[in-house]
Amino acid sequence: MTAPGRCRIGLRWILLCIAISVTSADGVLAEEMPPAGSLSAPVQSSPVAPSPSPPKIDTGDTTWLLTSSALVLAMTAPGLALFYSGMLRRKNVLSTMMQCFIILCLVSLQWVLWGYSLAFGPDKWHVIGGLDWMGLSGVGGDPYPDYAATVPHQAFMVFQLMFAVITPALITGAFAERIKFSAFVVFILLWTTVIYDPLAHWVWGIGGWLRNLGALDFAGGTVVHISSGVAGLACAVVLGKRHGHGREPMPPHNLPMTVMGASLLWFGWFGFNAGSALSGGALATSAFVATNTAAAAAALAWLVSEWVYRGKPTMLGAASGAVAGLVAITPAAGYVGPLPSILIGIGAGVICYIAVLLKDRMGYDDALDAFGIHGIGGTWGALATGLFASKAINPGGADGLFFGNPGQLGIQALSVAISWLVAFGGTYVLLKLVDVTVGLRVTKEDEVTGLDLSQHNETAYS
Amino acid sequence: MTAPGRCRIGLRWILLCIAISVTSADGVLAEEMPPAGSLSAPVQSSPVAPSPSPPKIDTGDTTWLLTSSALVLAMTAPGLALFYSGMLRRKNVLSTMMQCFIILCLVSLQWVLWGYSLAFGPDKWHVIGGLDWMGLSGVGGDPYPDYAATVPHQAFMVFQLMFAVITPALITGAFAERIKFSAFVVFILLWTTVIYDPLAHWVWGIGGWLRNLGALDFAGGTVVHISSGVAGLACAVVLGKRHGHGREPMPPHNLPMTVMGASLLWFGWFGFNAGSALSGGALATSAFVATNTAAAAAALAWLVSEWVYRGKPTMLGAASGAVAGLVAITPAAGYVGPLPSILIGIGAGVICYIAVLLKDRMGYDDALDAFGIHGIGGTWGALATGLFASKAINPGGADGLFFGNPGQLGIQALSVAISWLVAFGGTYVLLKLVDVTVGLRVTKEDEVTGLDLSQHNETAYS
Amino acid sequence: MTAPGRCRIGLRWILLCIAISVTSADGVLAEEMPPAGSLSAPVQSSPVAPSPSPPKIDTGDTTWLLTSSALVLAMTAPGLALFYSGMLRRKNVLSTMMQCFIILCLVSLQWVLWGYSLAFGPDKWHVIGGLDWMGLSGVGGDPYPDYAATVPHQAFMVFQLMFAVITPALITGAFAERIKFSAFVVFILLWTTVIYDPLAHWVWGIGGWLRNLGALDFAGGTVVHISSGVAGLACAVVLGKRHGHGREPMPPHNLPMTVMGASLLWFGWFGFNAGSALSGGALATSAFVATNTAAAAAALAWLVSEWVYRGKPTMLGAASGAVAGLVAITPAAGYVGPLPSILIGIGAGVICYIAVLLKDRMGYDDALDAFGIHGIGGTWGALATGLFASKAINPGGADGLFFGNPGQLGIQALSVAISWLVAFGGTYVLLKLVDVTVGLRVTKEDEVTGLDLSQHNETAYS
Amino acid sequence: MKLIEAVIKPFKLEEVKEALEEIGIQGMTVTEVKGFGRQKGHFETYRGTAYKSEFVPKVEIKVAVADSQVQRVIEVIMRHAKTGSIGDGKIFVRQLDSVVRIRTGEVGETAL
Amino acid sequence: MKLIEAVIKPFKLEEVKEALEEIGIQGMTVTEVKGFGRQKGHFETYRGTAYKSEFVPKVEIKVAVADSQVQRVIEVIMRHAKTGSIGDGKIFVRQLDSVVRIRTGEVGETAL
Amino acid sequence: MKLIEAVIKPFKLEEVKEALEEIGIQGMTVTEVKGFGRQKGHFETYRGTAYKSEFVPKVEIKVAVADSQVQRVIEVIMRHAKTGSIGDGKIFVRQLDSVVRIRTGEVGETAL
Ligand SMILES: Nc1ncnc2c1ncn2[C@@H]1O[C@H](COP(=O)(O)OP(=O)(O)O)[C@@H](O)[C@H]1O
Ligand SMILES: Nc1ncnc2c1ncn2[C@@H]1O[C@H](COP(=O)(O)OP(=O)(O)O)[C@@H](O)[C@H]1O
Ligand SMILES: Nc1ncnc2c1ncn2[C@@H]1O[C@H](COP(=O)(O)OP(=O)(O)O)[C@@H](O)[C@H]1O
Repeated sequence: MTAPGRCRIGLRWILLCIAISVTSADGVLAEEMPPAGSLSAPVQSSPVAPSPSPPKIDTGDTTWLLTSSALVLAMTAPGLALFYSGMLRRKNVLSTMMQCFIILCLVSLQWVLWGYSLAFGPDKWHVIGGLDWMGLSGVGGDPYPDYAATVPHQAFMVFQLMFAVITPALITGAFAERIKFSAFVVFILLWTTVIYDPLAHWVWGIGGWLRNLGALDFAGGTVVHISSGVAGLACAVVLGKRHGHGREPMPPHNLPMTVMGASLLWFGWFGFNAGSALSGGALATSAFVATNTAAAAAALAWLVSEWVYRGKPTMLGAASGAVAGLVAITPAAGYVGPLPSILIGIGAGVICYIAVLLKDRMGYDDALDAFGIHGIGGTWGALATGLFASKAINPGGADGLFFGNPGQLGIQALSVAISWLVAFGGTYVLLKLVDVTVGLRVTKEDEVTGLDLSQHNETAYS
Repeated sequence: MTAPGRCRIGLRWILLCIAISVTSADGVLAEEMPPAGSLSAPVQSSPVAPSPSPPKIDTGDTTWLLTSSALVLAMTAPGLALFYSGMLRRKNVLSTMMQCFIILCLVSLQWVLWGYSLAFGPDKWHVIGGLDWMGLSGVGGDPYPDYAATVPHQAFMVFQLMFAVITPALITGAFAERIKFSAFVVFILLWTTVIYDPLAHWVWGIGGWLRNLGALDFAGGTVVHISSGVAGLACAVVLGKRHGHGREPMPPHNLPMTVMGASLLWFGWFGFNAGSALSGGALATSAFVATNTAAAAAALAWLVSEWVYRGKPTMLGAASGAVAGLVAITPAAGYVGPLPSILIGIGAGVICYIAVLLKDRMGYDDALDAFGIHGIGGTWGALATGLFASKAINPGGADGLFFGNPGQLGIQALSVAISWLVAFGGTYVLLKLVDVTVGLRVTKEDEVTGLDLSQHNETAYS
Repeated sequence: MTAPGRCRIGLRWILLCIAISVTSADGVLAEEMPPAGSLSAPVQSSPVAPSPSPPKIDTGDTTWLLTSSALVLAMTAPGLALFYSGMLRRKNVLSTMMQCFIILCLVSLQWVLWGYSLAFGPDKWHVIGGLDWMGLSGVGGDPYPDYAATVPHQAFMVFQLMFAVITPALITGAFAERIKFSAFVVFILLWTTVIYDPLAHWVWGIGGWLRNLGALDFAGGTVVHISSGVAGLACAVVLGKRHGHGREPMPPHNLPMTVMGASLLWFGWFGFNAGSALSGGALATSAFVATNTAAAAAALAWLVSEWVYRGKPTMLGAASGAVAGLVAITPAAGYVGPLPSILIGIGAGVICYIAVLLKDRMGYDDALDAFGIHGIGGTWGALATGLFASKAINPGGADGLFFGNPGQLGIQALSVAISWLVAFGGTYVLLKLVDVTVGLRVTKEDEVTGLDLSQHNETAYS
Repeated sequence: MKLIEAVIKPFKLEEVKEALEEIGIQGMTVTEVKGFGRQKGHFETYRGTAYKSEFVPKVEIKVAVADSQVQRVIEVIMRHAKTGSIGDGKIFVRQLDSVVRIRTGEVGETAL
Repeated sequence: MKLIEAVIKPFKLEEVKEALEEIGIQGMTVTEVKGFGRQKGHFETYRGTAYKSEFVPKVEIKVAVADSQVQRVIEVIMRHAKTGSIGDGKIFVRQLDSVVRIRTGEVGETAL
Repeated sequence: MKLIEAVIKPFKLEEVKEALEEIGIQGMTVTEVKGFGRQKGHFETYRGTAYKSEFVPKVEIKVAVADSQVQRVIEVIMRHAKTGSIGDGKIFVRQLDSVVRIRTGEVGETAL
């Protein structure tokens, strides 16, 4: 381990890194690129007109974007980590927390090194960003007005980073309690690069073909929720059921953890949705209100559904419903008013409850309902955006079916279909690849022991 | 369940909702109402002079208000949910979490649909807001300068929404471990509409009679804490004691949860108090400092009290003291400097500790001391505002007794008395009403089993 | 206890306090001090030029600083409280939570009463601040441009308060599970006044001699992390090992709590580092990105190290690595770009993992690795700042070794050495003092029983 | 000597303990257990999946007593653990060959 | 009567319980225990310190049965608790002097 | 065969287990219990309400041994569980009719 050969290689590598970093720091300085011919509207259609004068940083907007970025980080860890791991059995608690945490780490680096460039870099053939912004070269403190005119380019980058983090983290709910940790690491790195980055480019990147088509996705219904939820379905199918699924009881080991997680998700989602306005003004406020309203309505809708159908309202139901509502309002948040938000929320609560009920009949084991909530909820939300969007709320958006523009629903449906296709197909292929090379699933013995001990030599509680 | 008749009704209802929402979205657009004759000072007396030019949104102020709204949300869930449920027995953990969570959902809708209009809508006879703003019609992206000149009207609305949420959630501490879930739902909807909304109007609404009288309540000592705490007392009296109270030991099942909750309350309270400045400047900063200082002083005061009286300082004592201090500084936060904050904090710690000690003698079972901490602490805070308020801190406020204006103490005492009266009387009547119709309390068997299982078919831990 | 004599003393004391507070409130009013001859650059070298016109409050910057202050509060409680207490045995959970919580309370008052004045007040002989700002007299709503030109002076004060709080809280990891609560209180009050306040003045106070020397410490590598970590080492040495250390197993009782804590630390650290820009613009953004990047890299580096060395990657390892990375990037955050952040992170993960491994060989019992992570990580970070700092990132800073300025590394090394010396020596003396007077350690019986019961009459769970 | 093991409802523990103390019992050992019997469990529902939990939380009290006291102890437990509804529990009585007090080495009834 | 105590692997509990129910056993008491035996424990590592945990989670089932049923119960437990790998557990059989049903006061086999 | 049950202080578990291992005991079953005895409990205070908790955490070790080993096992437990202060615990010895190893079906002393 301390053979001189290895040492020398290590040293050389360190020097290389230093060299790169020094150069790149210069690069960062030199990012004065004039955003000259800004051809397309700012992302997520914020109504700010591109000003002819040099862009000036607004401290309020920047503060809002940084705050929102922190909030979205809190959604993944601790939010999602708690929400998910509370529903698991005691022997697998850490494994899923670990997955959320490691995704945060992996994607944070991937995004800085090449992910952001692939997703938002200068467009190539309308399908992918170029590699020009690798290592954040050219992505510095000045605004890049085509994306966000009043905040540092890096603020926009880091906000998007948090989205790139949470998306694969959502998938972990589907393969919980049975995936090998090494396989997980490889899968995530592939998935985020091969599936998330291109999809983000299509929908949000300047020049992306779905964006050009006019698909509305305010904060990530297709890019984040459909992609992760449908990928989750593929995972559940390819990995197969957990041992004892359907025979042994597998009740949540700690629901207060799950409630805490759901609450932090709600809290953080204000950053997710209202932050997507990219400025601290009326649009952010409107998205904030829509988000809160839809979450509340969906929680109640799920609650009432199970009260009627099962006889008792449950805490896990209310929490699940709230998350379903937050998912569904995500693509619509900046385009709809408070009352349509209520309808979107009610739809989400009822539809996702049914989806979760049907799961058992369908026979796949989506352990924590990544598909049932994010896949289905995201799909409903994306379509509902085509129903309820209104230029009265956001002049930068479009009208939906109920505001006289049925075409929008078609566009939304198309982008939903594309997302499903790409997410399912792509994930399926990647999983097979990882299965053949690394092996996806732990041994039966390791699974019965629990992943905490078998993968990490730890136990959650002692 | 799938009879055609029901289906058709369902469909009709959905269409109706869509119609309403479409119309209302138009309404939202049309909210250009000129705030012409703004007769009174902006709410909570922020020192901003009403400008003659059309109001402009300030991104910093808006960001602060949205951030504060998110913080106040985090106070209810997960903050209060953790704080309270950690003190319960294992069999009732979810029931109280559920109550906090469902209040968040119920009031979020109630506020948007009619609550905000009742509380802050155009004044009727100085006692209630009109229904003009139902469904947020006319409450849009432009500022409503009479309340807050530099932020979208909806931002002010959603910030106030979070207050309307946490107030009834505070009451749940009083009836924990024995209320029927269905009764709870009905009671909360009534309470928030019949008691909270009018009270908020009196104290904060333009034209409200207590506001006109000059009562100072920066962030809700009367409206939030006295009203909920005294309502809690009424609940404890009407519902009676828990089974085995005083005989069986009922120690907190998970104090780390309670500490976490208290910490999140402290964290969120910065939004509650400093956010009430409605702008991100000197007043917010001053309220922030006062809040932190009073919380610290009160925690230490409670700690020292029990150290002296009982021989040992306890964690639950410190956490309870901090919350008591936060409660007490709430009405005063924007009117007092750091040193008076220390005195207010010390008073809160000592007085609330005594109140909690006396509870056992008085013979009611306020399970989690909603009254002892919020009722008593809020009362002390409202009176202390009449002692320590100073125009030197906030020119938009008034001087208190120690700054040469004894009259203010009288006004404060009056508003305290009114709040007590309304909260106790109103709650008492509502509870009796619910008891007669739905029945307030679970059966003895359900109570012994625990509410988690008997009301929700769930257990917190497995 | 109710002897008339005592009562009268009590009354007199209260009146005195009131008198002081009234006077001081006037003082607060009168803080129009013109910042005339502002001799030195703004703290932490933000690139804002001192404007000749009277300072104006920027709502965006103020909002960012208040938000950051709240985030840093959340680092101590609940963040650190959870991170630490999850690693303890069940019988000592509350004792460490209590220590974090009480430090928050004690230092909040100490800082307002005299600490801020000692640390940031008008310089005396380059080693300490004067007492002019005691009780925040003269520290009000107007900016104090020498520190921060665009926010109220109190906002800067309260942001710094949160730093003063978390620093001693970090030490508690070293003496966990064996210190007497009374001794703890005395020790903390002494430490923060005698060690923290002067050190903060040297590095950040205007006129402080290390600041004058040009030492770079963006957000507290020396002041916060080295000082607390090295003080922790002194505590571990002076207090001795826990009973049964090395013989009995002492596995963490609740790792999900620790993960939650680590996540909240990460979340709050954005306030810590990016908040240290004191404005919501490009510098804050750059620090935000550096912070996130280093944390991610360090978590992965620790993970890989233990995967290679021990065969399994662990959740506690990843969480510990993330914290190590956050520690190391703290002094550098505002001076380095994203790629150097990766290197700093990798270094932190590897070095701190080795430090923690070596601990067992060295034979001291730093229970929760306050020294191994904060002492060592802070030292690496302070030196790495001397390697990677670049004026390209922050013109107000300096270049490091790799950017052609080897002298900076020397200055950094000097400030590290000074911090070690002061922290170790000072803490050692204080501990001996407390040991002689109050007695540092609980009895063996109390330790075996656990501090929760023996010091606080409570148990964490029931 | 006999070893008496009683499975009772948890909320009766305190009462039983005090009653035993009153008749001079100076020691006992208590374990949290799950009981399965005529008293049926309950359903729990999590996201639509219903689990039948057939185990009910119970508490087991173990008391070693001199032969002379067996009858009295059984009576006391019966009186104080009884609620009259299903699931009140059982008392098992067994022979105990010997008892040793670890601290002193005393053996037999004096060790109780 | 006999008291049969079986220490088994936790994930076999449900199966064993159902099998016992089928042969007419109407009650049992279950305790979570930690076992030490041939089945070795595992290592855990926390920040570089490795702990050997030699205890393995097990479940103890306690069933009081009439003498006539002892053999059948043992067989059923053996069949259903068996995985064939080390650590499957043990069955201990002991004499039971008497049983009382607290609710009714019934004594002996009718109290089971 | 005998079944030896010892109630001891929790922090002595590791030591006793190792000592038993050394004299050739290859298996045991451990339960967390709460003890009530001469060793009095403690007070806890929550918001001013004081609870007396009279139960002390203990650990129960259950070892089945051949008759020939009984004395040695008792001695070893006594030596290693003893602290000399009140609450060190008790050792109960009982007759064991038979033991079965689930995995193999072995019966009697070879099953231990
Ligand atoms: N045969 C048995 N062996 C061991 N424990 C039993 C047996 N039968 C019942 N129990 C225990 O006694 C408890 C109460 O029994 P149950 O049949 O529910 O009610 P009852 O005591 O009124 O007959 C059960 O939960 C179980 O713990
Ligand atoms: N002598 C013994 N006394 C009490 N319990 C025992 C004894 N030996 C084994 N056990 C229990 O039986 C369990 C299984 O024993 P083990 O030796 O691991 O495997 P096997 O049952 O295959 O021999 C142990 O975990 C322990 O709980
Ligand atoms: N009669 C008894 N039956 C069952 N367990 C007992 C009995 N007496 C004591 N114990 C157990 O032994 C433990 C220690 O007993 P205690 O009286 O406190 O101290 P000592 O063992 O020194 O006499 C108790 O906590 C209890 O668990």
